[in-house]
Amino acid sequence: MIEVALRLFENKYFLVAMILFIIGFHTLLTHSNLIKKVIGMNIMDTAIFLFFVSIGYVDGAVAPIIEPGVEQAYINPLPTVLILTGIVVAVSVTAFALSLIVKLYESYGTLDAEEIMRIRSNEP
Amino acid sequence: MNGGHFKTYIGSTLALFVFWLLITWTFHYQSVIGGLVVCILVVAFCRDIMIFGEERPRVTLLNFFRLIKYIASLIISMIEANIDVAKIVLSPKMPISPTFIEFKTNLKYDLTKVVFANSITLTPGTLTVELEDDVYLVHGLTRKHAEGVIDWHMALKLMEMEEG
Amino acid sequence: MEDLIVRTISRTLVPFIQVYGLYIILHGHLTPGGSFSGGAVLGSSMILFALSFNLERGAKKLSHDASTVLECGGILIFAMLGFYGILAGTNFLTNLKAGFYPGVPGEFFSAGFIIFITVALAFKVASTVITLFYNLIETEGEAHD
Amino acid sequence: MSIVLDTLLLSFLIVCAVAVARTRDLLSAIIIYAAYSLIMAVIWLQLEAPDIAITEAAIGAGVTTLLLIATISKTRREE
Amino acid sequence: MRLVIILFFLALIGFTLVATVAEMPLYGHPENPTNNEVPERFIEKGTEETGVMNIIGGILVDYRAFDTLGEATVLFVAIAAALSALKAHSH
Repeated sequence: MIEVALRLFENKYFLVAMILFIIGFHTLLTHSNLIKKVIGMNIMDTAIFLFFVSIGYVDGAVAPIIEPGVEQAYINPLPTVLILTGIVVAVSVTAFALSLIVKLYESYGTLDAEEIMRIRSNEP
Repeated sequence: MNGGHFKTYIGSTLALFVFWLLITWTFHYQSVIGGLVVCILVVAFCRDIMIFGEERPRVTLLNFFRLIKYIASLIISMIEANIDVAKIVLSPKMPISPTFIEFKTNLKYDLTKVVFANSITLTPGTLTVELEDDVYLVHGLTRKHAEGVIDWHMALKLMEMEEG
Repeated sequence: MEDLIVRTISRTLVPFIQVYGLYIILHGHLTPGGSFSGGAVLGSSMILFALSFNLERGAKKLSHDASTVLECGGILIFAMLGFYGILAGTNFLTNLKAGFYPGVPGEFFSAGFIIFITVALAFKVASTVITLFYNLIETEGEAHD
Repeated sequence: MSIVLDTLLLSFLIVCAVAVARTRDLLSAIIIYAAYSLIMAVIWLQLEAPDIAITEAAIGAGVTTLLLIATISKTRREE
Repeated sequence: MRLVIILFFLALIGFTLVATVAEMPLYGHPENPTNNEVPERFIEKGTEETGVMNIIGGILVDYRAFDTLGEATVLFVAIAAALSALKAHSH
């Protein structure tokens, strides 16, 4: 048990990424407010980004900006590149979701997902 | 586009170029050429929002020294006000008496008005809430703080700079 | 928001923010940064300008037509530079082997087409940010009905 | 020293994420989310990824917050 | 009732994820399976093949330029979708 706890503390970045994923997922599932759902989705996004980038980290290494004539270890650049595109895709998804929310508010007058479902079920 | 505006454009380009040199920290000829092109493009894009001659004091060497003196005395009064506010906050009775106060200054230009308002905000204990034409609305932590702002010696220094 | 303090401070700051954004873009091959971050900084400077004056003034500064041109032109330049590789007898989007100017690594003008693509993509990202913000905040009742 | 700083930043992250979920006022939730993004930018620097740090500070804390605030200015503030 | 089911499944997912973390390779260890020959090659040959000092910029715009082109397309599609949703007629 103590071994597992020590291992978890050693891998604390991975652990925190998983906890943030669960928190974001919980926000996304249980809150009925649409903007809260979008924020929860963003938290899930950043949790996955954190997981990816911390996989690429190497102890005692520096960022991959080459200095000529200096011998040193560099971190793994591939996760950084993948996440850089991921952040921009995340913000475009957020923008699209927000524009849909604005239109939903215009036609139903509420931000509550369950209320929108109720209004829709009463419609013929 | 008259002569005074042209001087403003040249001065803004120089200020932006000094900023470019500070962040690149190199004198390589390619970087210097690129920086000049970037600064001229930015000034051309922002040409209608520059701070022109009728809104600021004239830029002279004397005013530059006065600005340095102003910043030095601002830092000194910030330290004094910090100690003062720390005493008030740490004392068990908390002798605060929040006060709003309105007053006028004789500052002419927009830029000096804004510099004075920001100096009031930077010193702990007082806070500029609103600046409408000439009238400052200041919130003070105690009555003494709020009344001390009215005849603050910093405004005199700014008026000296305005006269050139 | 018509506040004298906010307006004067943002008039002073916007040129510096734009120079910093262009520095991040143009040094994408030397220092941290690049198209996405620099484009976001440029777009944010325009949003600050529009917020501290008013939206109409900002729309006059960078009109919708201009941002459409930036939007489509950025991605078009990207694809055209890719097709130059095919023209030179190599693959799509080939850099140094297709004959772009290599320069000395570490200098300002180096690394072939990377600097062109970075600038094109950065202006695309900047105009995306500005357009999304404008369309979310614009007042109702003028576009339709 | 680094371990202490890392643990502190990570616990701030979790506290901010929980606070976003618990806050009733949407504007407060958005401001807390901006603080979360800024802490995330510092963590990217700790992980030696300065490119992502700049991008996160500009996009995550700047643009996403602006878009969310623009949305609640068009809709409503209470949950 | 729905809340209980949600919480149960969240606890299940959380337990699985945390158990995965306990079995992951050590954080920051240089011998990890991710640090194989691929990043080594990028770091060794990156400067001479693309002429950049910032390897991340080189990978983003040169080695994986096609990926970045697709990503620019995603931005384009996102803005087109957002505009068409916002400017649509109400009826």
